[in-house]
Amino acid sequence: MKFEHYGRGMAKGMALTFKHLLRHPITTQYPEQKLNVSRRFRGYELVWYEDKCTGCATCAKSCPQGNIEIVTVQEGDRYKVLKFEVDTGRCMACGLCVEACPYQALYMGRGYERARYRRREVVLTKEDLKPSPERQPSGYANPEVEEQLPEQTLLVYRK
Amino acid sequence: MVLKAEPMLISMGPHHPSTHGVFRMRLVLDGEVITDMEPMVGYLHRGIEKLAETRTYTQVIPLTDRLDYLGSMTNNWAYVLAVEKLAGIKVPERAEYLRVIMGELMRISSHLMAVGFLGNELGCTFTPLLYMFREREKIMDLFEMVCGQRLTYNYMRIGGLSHDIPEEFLPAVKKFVAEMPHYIDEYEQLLSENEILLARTKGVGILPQELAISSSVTGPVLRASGVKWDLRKADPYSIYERFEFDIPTGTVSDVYDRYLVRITEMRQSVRILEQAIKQLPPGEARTKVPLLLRPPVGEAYAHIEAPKGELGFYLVSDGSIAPYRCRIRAPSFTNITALRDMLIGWKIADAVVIFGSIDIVLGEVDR
Amino acid sequence: MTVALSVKEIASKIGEAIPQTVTSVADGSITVTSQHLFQVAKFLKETPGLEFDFLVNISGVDYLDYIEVVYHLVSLKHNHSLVLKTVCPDRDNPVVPSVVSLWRGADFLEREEYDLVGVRFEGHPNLKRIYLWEGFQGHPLRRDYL
Amino acid sequence: MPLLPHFQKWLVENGVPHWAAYVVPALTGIIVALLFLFLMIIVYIYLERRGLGRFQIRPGPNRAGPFGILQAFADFIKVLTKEDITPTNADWPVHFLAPVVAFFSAIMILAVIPIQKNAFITNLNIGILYVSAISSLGAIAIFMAGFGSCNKYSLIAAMRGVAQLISYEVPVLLAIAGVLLISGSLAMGDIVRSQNVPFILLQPMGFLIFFIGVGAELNRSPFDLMEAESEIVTGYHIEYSGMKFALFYLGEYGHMVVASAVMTTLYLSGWKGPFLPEALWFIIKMVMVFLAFLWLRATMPRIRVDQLMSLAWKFLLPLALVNLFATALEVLWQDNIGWEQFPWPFVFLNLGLAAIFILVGSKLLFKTGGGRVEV
Repeated sequence: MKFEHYGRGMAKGMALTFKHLLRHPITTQYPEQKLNVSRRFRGYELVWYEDKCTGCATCAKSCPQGNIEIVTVQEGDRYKVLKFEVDTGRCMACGLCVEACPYQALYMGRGYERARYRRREVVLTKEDLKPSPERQPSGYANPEVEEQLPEQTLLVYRK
Repeated sequence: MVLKAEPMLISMGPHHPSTHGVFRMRLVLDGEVITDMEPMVGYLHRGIEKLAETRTYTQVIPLTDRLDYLGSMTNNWAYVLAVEKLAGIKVPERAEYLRVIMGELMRISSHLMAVGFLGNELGCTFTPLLYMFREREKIMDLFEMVCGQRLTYNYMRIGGLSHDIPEEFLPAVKKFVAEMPHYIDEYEQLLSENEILLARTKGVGILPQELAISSSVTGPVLRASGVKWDLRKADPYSIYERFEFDIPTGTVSDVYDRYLVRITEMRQSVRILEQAIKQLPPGEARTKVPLLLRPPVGEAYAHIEAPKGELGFYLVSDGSIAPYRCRIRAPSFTNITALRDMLIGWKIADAVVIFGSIDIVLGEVDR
Repeated sequence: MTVALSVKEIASKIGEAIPQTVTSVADGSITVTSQHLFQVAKFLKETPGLEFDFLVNISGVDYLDYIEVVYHLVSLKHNHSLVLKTVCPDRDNPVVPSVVSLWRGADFLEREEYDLVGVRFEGHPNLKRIYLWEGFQGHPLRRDYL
Repeated sequence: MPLLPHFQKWLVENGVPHWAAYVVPALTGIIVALLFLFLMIIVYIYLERRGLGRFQIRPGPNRAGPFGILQAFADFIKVLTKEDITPTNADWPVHFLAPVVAFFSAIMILAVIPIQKNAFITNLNIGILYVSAISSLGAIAIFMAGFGSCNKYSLIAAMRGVAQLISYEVPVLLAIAGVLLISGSLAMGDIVRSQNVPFILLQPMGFLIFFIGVGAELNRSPFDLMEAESEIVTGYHIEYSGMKFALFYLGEYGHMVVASAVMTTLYLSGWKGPFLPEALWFIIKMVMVFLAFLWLRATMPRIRVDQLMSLAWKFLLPLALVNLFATALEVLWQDNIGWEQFPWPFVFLNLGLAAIFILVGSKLLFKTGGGRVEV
């Protein structure tokens, strides 16, 4: 190997790094600034609407991990869901359950700050799964919801 | 006095910073020179092939995300191609185009990581890697837009895609495609002519053509060895015969050639993306496939040109809802067969560079 | 486009060179006896016009009665492909000759099949478990392994 | 006028015993030097981390204190509270002493650095000789650390480190000899005083060799072989944690401070400069030298060990010899002309000579090491 270009290549590289020195950092300072997530965001949580659920357990069948636990009891012509539990510690957020749900009772959530200190806290029971102001459904596999959500921040358009 | 001189045995890995995960090399050193080497894998073995036997055909798709986690889209694609071949499912035109767009974006993203980490292993203090992360982030934004996740996409479905793209996707891809060549120029400005990089990579880790073919090496490593073999041209799957692009090949088959092949492939991927966006037809993105698909008894092998090489799925069906056998031909795994021949005689500093130039992902090696 | 060669023609060619080895010619694949596998592989690799210089994949499939080993071969020179199979009827001790001396890429692939399916590849230079640790009981990719 | 006699006289006149008149100034000097060193180390660490961040289009550490100024202190507290681990098979005295040696060699050099006119702890008349002698102690520290910690990676690092430091000492000293020929003195203060134009202009090739050589001795980025993260996992301090690691870290930056101070003294005319106070000029120049190193670090990949050796012996050493010879001729010649008054012809002559020598040298001499070794 020879010293091919008398250091021209190194000089070009240094010019490029210097150019980047003058560029603005692209980092987002996370807890203070938050980017809008995708409208189809698959967060590590599920949002479940009890009134729409018929207890058919299609979601439980479609889960690759066998993660969704449903116990139902017959009440007249429909089923009452006694237990609906998802262990999000084992959930891989693939969204297959949401896609499979024929009554659109199950949605992926938009939250992503679901770190917990204890393992049992990541098991979502019937009460935890219900929507609340913090737990909003995402538009994954549900175009009606998708239209109402804010647009995603894209880095491509960032200067 | 007799001086006792014996070769030094170093177990490089599984938690060495530049083994791309949990790869382990058992190096025998004479001073700094490597005299023998044995690759050891299996620290990330999760038995995905066994897991696939207990899941329905659709439920295997999220598992394939976990193979080569820098190329999840292409893993999805290879798997659904195999199932479609097995069950004889026709995919709509629009889905084919979208698959090509996703696959090429994925290739750019994976090659960005390969080149960036190669820079890191050469000892750049993260600079090229972080520049490349910037572009990869843009691609991940796009993927997040279409499928809601940034790493494990689970986007392809048997018979198409899980969703059609949202309307803001195409303008964003167009913007990305328009500015990407400029960024590739920047990487080349930073790396391609840098004298230290040339000294470190040129002539290092030569893999002769015959050895490359015999060792079942595929992907950029094979092409850098001068074999013009790209499944997109050699065995066009999906709709690749409709696009114009070139296959870059190397001449010296060294680390630098592998680097250049990857850079050039990124440019060619941008070319394919431009054409695919232009030709994208309207229509459905998914055919109706039963939820519990039962393909006829038989077997199918489908392969695609994943960013790391030929990714193939050999599926055997017994007519039930789960694959009877799902064999994954992982490019990263077969590519490390040639590692020993490339390493011997070089120094430890070269070991990480040559290893990085193969660009393996341990999720795929160990499966 | 990679041409999948007509298996009948190749089967007859193999039959001429090495008689009594092809046991069945199913759709798209040739099954040969495991004793002659190495000769067949050598024949396929070295015959002009065939020249399968590239071993794509080795898969072991457990059919409960027997174990099948599938070789996907490609010729980079002529761009054609072939699926070669061999059957080990003895499920307790399946033995197949190793093809490492023909295709070096078979090294890891055979070790993997040995590890997970339990096919012993005779003549492999370094046949030991690759993913699982030495001393692991059983072969996980057998259908009866639970 | 040196401050020391005045200070001693003032102490004795105020009723301090005679022996204390020696001890008190010495302690004062040590404390002042240490404070200066720590201050500069903190400035350097801050600049390094933030500057590197900006080179890489990220902000760098910016959470601790305004603009992340307190990051170094936060790291210091973290490192103090960490467990101090000594490997079982380590040679513990060696393992224990290595960081101490690494750090103290940096402090000791500071004794002869003139931060402004007459501002040094001691005005050794062999100043530069002392600097080069003490700075080689860093090699011993690295060898002790690498050898004592019973780790194969650190052993490799120790071997690399010793080879590297010994090799680069030769061209660096030859480059310094050029400066000494022109200035005619070994004392640091006199070297600065004799710089009517900065010696970087009169000795451009010498400066280049010195810069590369010092970069290698400090194991800064293109030459950071002995702490190569990607190859030998931070090398010699792989087995260090807690305060010992912090001492290595401080020592590394301490050497950086000292090296940039020496470079400022030798080539950048030390404290000299218009308008601003002298000490400020000195610090500005030091920081500029450091930023040059930082810029290199942000851009360059690492060189391989055999390439590093051949760069020293096959390229820098011949160039340094040629440079020394040319300088000697010029010094003989200047008796007739006297460049003290008219240095500029020599500046252009030397710049031209440097360009020619480097071009010719890179054509004829430069080979970056061997390739594959048959085994």
